[in-house]
Amino acid sequence: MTDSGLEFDLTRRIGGFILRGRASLPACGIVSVSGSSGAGKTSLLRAIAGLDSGLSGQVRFAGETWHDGTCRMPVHRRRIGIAFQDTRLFPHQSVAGNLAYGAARAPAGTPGPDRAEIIALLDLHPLLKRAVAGLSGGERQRVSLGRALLSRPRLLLLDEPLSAVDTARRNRLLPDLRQLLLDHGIPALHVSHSRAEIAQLADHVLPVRDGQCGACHPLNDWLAAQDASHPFSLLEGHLAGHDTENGLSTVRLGEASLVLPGLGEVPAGASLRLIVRARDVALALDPVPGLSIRNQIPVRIKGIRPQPGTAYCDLDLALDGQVLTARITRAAADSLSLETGQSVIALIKSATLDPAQE
Amino acid sequence: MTDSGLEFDLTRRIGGFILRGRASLPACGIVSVSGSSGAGKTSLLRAIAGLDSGLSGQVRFAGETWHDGTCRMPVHRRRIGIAFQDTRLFPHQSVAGNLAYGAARAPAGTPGPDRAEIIALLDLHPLLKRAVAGLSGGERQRVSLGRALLSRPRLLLLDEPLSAVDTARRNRLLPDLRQLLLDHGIPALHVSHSRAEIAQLADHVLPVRDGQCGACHPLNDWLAAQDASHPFSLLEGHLAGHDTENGLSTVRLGEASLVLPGLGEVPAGASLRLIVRARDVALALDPVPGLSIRNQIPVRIKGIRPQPGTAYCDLDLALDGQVLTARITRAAADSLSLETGQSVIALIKSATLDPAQE
Amino acid sequence: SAAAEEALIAVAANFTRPAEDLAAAFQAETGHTIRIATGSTGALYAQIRQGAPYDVFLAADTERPARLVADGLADADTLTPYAMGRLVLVGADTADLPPLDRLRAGDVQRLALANADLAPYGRAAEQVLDRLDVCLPERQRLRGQNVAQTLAMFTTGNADLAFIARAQLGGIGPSSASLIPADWHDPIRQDAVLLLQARDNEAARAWMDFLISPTATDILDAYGYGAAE
Amino acid sequence: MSGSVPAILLTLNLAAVTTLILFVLGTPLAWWLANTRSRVRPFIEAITALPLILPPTVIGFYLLILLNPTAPIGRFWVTVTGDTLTFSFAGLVIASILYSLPFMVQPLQTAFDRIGRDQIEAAASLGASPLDRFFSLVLPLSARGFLTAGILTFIHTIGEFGVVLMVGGNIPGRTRTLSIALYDHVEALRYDQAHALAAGLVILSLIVLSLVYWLNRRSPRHDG
Amino acid sequence: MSGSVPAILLTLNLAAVTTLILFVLGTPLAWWLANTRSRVRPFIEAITALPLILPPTVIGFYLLILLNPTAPIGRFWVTVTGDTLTFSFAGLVIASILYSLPFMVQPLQTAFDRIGRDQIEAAASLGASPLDRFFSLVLPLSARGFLTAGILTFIHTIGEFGVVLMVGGNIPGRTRTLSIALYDHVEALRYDQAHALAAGLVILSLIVLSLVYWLNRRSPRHDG
Ligand SMILES: Nc1ncnc2c1ncn2[C@@H]1O[C@H](COP(=O)(O)OP(=O)(O)OP(=O)(O)O)[C@@H](O)[C@H]1O
Ligand SMILES: Nc1ncnc2c1ncn2[C@@H]1O[C@H](COP(=O)(O)OP(=O)(O)OP(=O)(O)O)[C@@H](O)[C@H]1O
Ligand SMILES: [Mg+2]
Ligand SMILES: [Mg+2]
Repeated sequence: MTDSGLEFDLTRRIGGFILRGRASLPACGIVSVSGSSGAGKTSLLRAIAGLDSGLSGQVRFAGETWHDGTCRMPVHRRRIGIAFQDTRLFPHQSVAGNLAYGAARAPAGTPGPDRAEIIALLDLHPLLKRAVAGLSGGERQRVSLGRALLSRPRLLLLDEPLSAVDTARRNRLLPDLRQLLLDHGIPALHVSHSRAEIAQLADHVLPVRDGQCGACHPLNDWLAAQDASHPFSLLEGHLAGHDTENGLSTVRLGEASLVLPGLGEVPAGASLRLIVRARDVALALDPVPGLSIRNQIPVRIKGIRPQPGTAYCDLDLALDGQVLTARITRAAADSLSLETGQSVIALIKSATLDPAQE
Repeated sequence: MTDSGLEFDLTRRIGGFILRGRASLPACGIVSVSGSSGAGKTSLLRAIAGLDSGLSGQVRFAGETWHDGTCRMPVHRRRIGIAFQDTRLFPHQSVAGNLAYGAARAPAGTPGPDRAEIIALLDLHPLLKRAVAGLSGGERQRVSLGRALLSRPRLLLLDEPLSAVDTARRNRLLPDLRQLLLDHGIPALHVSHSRAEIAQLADHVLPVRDGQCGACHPLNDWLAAQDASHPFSLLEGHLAGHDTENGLSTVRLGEASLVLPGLGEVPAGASLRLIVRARDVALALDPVPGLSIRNQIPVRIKGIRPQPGTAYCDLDLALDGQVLTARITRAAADSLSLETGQSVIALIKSATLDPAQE
Repeated sequence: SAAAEEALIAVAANFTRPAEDLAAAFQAETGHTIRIATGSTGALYAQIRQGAPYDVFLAADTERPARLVADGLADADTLTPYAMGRLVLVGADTADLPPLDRLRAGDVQRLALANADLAPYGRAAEQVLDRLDVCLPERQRLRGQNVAQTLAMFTTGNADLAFIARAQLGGIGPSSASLIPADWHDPIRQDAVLLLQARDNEAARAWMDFLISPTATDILDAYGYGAAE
Repeated sequence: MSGSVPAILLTLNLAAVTTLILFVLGTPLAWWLANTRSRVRPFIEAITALPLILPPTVIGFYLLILLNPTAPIGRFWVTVTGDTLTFSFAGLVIASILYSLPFMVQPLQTAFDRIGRDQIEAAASLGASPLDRFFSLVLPLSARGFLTAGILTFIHTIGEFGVVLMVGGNIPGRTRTLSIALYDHVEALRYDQAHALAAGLVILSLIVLSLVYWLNRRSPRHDG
Repeated sequence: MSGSVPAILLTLNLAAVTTLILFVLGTPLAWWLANTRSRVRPFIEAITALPLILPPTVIGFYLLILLNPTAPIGRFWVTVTGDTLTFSFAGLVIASILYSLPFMVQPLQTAFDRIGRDQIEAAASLGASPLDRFFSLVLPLSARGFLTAGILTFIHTIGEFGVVLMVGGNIPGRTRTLSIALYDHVEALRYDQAHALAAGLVILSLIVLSLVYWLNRRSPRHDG
C-alpha cells in the first residue's frame, strides 16, 4: 500500500453533460471542490464514490483500485462517508438510529472519531431521540454529516454539508471539524459555494467548470487567483503574546508584528495563518502619527499591477520574505507617485483582521 | 377589502417545540425572516401557508381571513407561491411541466410576471426539456422558484430559495428578482441564512428566535442592530459625478463627499444608499497627507461605546446630520485620547465601498 | 301450441354429454330449443331455491328433486326417474388382472372414488368396498367431488383404480373396466322434475315426455345407463 | 373453439365492467385508508381483505341468498329494472366486484401509502384542489399501483369461477363465462376442447399482459 | 364445528407454509422485476400475473397431469421422498404457491417500485452490502407492501378451493382443507353446519386481520 491519496482520471457522459476529471490528491487534508451551480461538483463526487454507472477511466485510493474500466469495487466496500446535498436520512429510523447505521457497519476496531465526540461537535444531543421527519433543514444536515463521520470512513465526501446551517453556528463548527479530520487523518473532498467555508476548511481547492476539473491548487493560491476582484494574502506567523486588558494579540511576521483582536485562546509561540484582504491594506509614504490604525508596517513595493476595467491597482509588498497585497485606487497610487522598489508603510486596521468576522 | 398586508397572531406546538408569532406586515415589499437553524423559520412559513394543522390564532391577508380558530381557508385557495427549502419538484414532469403546473391553475386574467420574463430571470431556458431527476441542487432551486413565481401568487413564501446557487449567480439574480416583485406588487416572506442575500432583497426583517417571532424591523435598523460584532452605517447621498478615467464616482453627503469605484451606470443626481462597515472606518486626529486613503472626512465624535468582551470600541460620528459608525480597538482610542465632541478625520478606503464586493 | 319454444335445463355436470345428445334429438323431433346449464347437483338445487330461471332439473340423485317438490318449487306429478347409473371400476389396461380382481387382491396404491356425501356414485362405491371387505386406509382413498373429478384423477395417472360411471367410459383412452353388478349397491337413480315456474312452458313439458320416450332410452343405453324402472 | 365466442365476449365484458367499477369504488376507499387517522381503519382494512377468506362457491351461495328477488336488495332491483339480480349480468358484476375488491384496494393502498405529503403540499400551494391534486399528482405517481390493481382485478375476474357459477348459473350467452365453459369441458370429459381453450386463453393473456407491462416499462422508479 | 378442527389446522398450516415460501421466492423475484432494465421484464411480469387467468379447477387438472407419479416431477418426488406429490401436503403447497404467486409478487413490486435510489445509495455509502441494505432499508420502507402481499397470499390460500380440491383429493386430515369442508356442507345441503363454519371463519378472520392491521397502523406515510 503506497502513501498516495485519491487519484482519478475519469470521463462520464450524462445526457448532454460531460464530466472530465484528472487529479491526484494528497493522502490527507481537505480539498474543496469549487465551481458554479451545475458545474459538475456533485457528479464528480458521485463518480469518485462509484454511485453512477457508465464511468470510464480510473479511480484509485490509497493504492487500492476503486474503478478501472469495467472493474468496479462496490460502493459499500470503499468505506466512504458521504454527506449528500439532500441529506438522505432514513425516514424509518430516529436520529440516533441514523447515526448508528454507519457506525454499526464499520469493521470492528477501525480507528476514528467516537460517538461522543461527534455528538458534541455537531451539537446533536438534543436531537437524538427525535424522528427524522420533524427536523429543520439545518438539523438534517448536521445529522447527515454526523452519520457520515460515524461510519469511520477512509475518505469523506461532503456535498454542501452546511448550506442550511446559520453562519454563526457554521463558524463555530468549521474549525473544530477541520481539527477532527486532521486529528484522525481522514482526507475529505468538500463542495461549497461559500468562500468563507472553503477558506476555513480547505487545504487545497479543486476548481470545476462546465464539467471540467481544473488543477488542484493550494488554498492560498486559489484564494488569490480565483477572483481578481477579491485579492487576499495569506501570511504565516506565530503568536508573540496577548494584551489581555485590551483583548489584543500580537502576531510576529519575521521582523514586523501585527496587532489583532480575539486570539485569546491560542498559546504563545503557536504558528498561525492570517488572511489579509487586499482592500483592507492602505499605504502611507511615512509612518502616520495620530491615527487609529495601529498596524503600520514598513514594506517595499515589489510590483504594481493596475487592474484594467476597474478603478484599482494592486501592489505586491515585500514583508520579510512574504508578500502582502494591497488594493488601492489608481487615483491614489498616482497621487502618491508610488513606484516599484519604493519603501512605504502598509496600514492595516486591527478590526479587519478579526478572525471572528466572516 | 382593506389595504393591509399579512397579519398574523398564532401559536403552534410541534412536539416539544412551540412557535409563537404576531406581526403585521406591509402590503408590499419583501420581508426576510432571519434566525438560526431550528429557530422556526420554516415552521412560521408553513403556519402562514396553512400547511399544518393544530394551529391556533389568526392569519389574515389583504383583509381576507385565512385562518381563525377552527375555520381555515384551504391552501389551494390562498394563492400563495412557495419555494420550499427542499424544492419538491414533481418527478413525473419535465422542468417545463413543473413550471406550467402552477401557471395552468392561476385564475385567468390574473396579472403577474409572464413566463418569458421568469425564464429569462432564472436562466431556465436550457433546462426546460430536462427531466427533474438529473438537475443539480442549484438548478432545482431555480426551477422551484420559477414555478412559485409563475403561479401568479398574491404572496410569495421563499424558504432559503437560493442556498445552493453560487454567489456570482445569486448576486446577479437578487436585484432583478427584487425589481420583479416590486414591479408586480407581490409581497414576499423570505428565509435566508445569508446576510448578503437579506441585505440585497429585503425591505424589512422579521427575526425569529427559539420559536418566538420578534418585531419587524426596517432593513437598516436590523443590519445595524442584529449583530453588534458587525456594525454598519447606512448613509444616504446622491451621485455628484464620475471620473471615468480612473473608474471612480463621487457621492455627496451634504457638505462632505466620498469617492468610490464602480458606479459608472448611475446617472448624476440619483440618490443612493451606501453601506459602510464600521471596521472599515479609521480615525485620524488631523488630515493625513501622503496616504493612499482618499476619503478623509471631517466628523465630530457624538459618542464612544466601548464593546465589553471585545477589543473594540465603536464611535458614532456626526457627518452632516447623519451618523457614521467607526470601530477601532480600545487601545487605539486610548492612545489617540479620543473624547466625545472632538472633531476628527474619518478615513474610508474607496476599495471598501465598492458595491461589487459582497 | 305448435309454436317452437325454448327451455332451460339444469343438468348435473356428469350428465352433460348425454344431455347434449338428447337435446339434439329432441330439437330435431319437436322443433323446440333446449339450452343446457350444468353444475353440481347441490349447487343447482341451491340456485333453484334462490329463483334460478331453470325449467327442468335433471339431478344426479333422487334426493334433491324430492326436496324441491317438498319445498313447493317443483311439480310432484312430473317427478320422473330418467336414468339408472351403473358403476364401473377402471384400471390401466396394462395390468394382467381385471380391475376388480386387483381391488380384491389389494393390488392398489390409490383408489379414486366420488365423495359419498355428495354423489350417489360415491355412496355406491363405498357400499361395494364394504361388501368386498376391502380395507384400504383413508389416505389411499382419493375423493373427487363428483365422478368427473374422480375420473380426472385416474386419467391424469394419479390413481391406479377408480370407481366411475359407465357412461364415462366413452370419454377415456385405453383402459380395462370391470362393470360392478347392479345389486352390489343401492340403485343409482337419477330423477328429473319440472319446476313449477315452467308449468306453462311447452318445450319443457315436451322434454319431460321425451325423456322417457324410446328415442331417449336408446341414447341413454348407448351411454351405458340402464333403463329406469 | 368457435362455440366459445359468446363466453369469451361475456367474460371480457364482465372483467372490464368489474375492473372499471372497482377503479371508481376502490380508489377513494384506498385513498381514505391510506390517509385516515380514524380508529376504525384497521377494521375497515380487514373487511376489504375478507372477501377472499371464503371459498368462491360458498360466497356465491350467500350472495344467492342475499340477492334473490325475495330479499330486500334483490326485490329493489326487480322493481327498478324489471330483471332479477341473480342469474343476470348485473348479478355477476356485483359478485365479481365483491370478490375482487381486495385485489383493487390493497395494491392501491400500498401505492398511496408511499406518496409523501411533500409533493401534495407543493401542489396545493400551486393552487391545485384536492381532486385536481389527485388526478395531476397522486395518479401519475402511483401509476404502478393502478396497473397492478387493474391487472389483478381483471385477471381474477376472468379466472373467477365459483362465485360466478353460483350467482350466474351457467346460462349460455347470459352468464356462462369462459372459465365456466372451460370447467364444463373438463367436467364433461371434452379434454381436447379444454386443452385448446386453456392454451388459447393462456397465450392470449400472455401477449396482452406482456404488451401492457411493456407499455408501462418506464416506471417512475429512480426519481427520488 | 368440532369435526372441522383437523381441517382448520390443515388450512392454517397450508396457508402459513405457502405464505412463508412465497415470501422467500417472491421477494427476490419482485425486487428483480422492480430493478431490472432487462428486455424480458414485461414478459416475466405477465407470467407472474398469469396463474389467475385459468379457473382453479382447470389449473388443478393440469397440475394433476404435471405432478402425477408417472410425470418427471412427480416421479422425481416419489424417488426422493417415497411419497407422491399429488394428494399430499407437499402437492397442496406447490399448487397453492403457484396459484397465489401473483398476490405475493405484484404488491411487493408495487412497493419496491416507489423506493428511491437515494436512500439505497446512502446506505451503500455507509458500508451496507446489498443484502444488508435490503433488510435494513428496503424491508422496513416497504413494510406495507409486505403486509399486503402476506395477507392477500395467506387469505387467498385459505379461501382457495378448486386447485386444492383437485390436487389434494379431499383426504380428511391430510388434504381436506377448511374451504373444501365448507363446500361439502353446502353441496350436501347441511346448511346449518355451513352457516356455522362460515360465520366462524369470517368472524375469526375479521378479528385476526383487524389486529394485524392495527399493529401496522403506524404506517411509514408522511415521511417524505
Ligand atoms: N440527463 C442529463 N442531461 C443533461 N444534463 C444533465 C443530466 N444529468 C445531469 N446533467 C447536468 O449535469 C450538470 C452537473 O450536475 P451536478 O449535480 O454535478 O452539478 P453541481 O456542480 O453539483 O451543481 P449544484 O451546485 O447546483 O449542486 C448539471 O448542469 C446538470 O444539469
Ligand atoms: N415533532 C417535533 N418535536 C420536537 N421538535 C420539533 C418537532 N418538529 C419540529 N421540531 C423543531 O422545530 C424547530 C423549528 O423547525 P424549522 O424547520 O421551523 O426550523 P428552521 O428555522 O426552518 O431551521 P433551518 O434553518 O435549519 O431550516 C426545529 O428545532 C425542530 O427540531
Ligand atoms: Mg450539487
Ligand atoms: Mg427551515
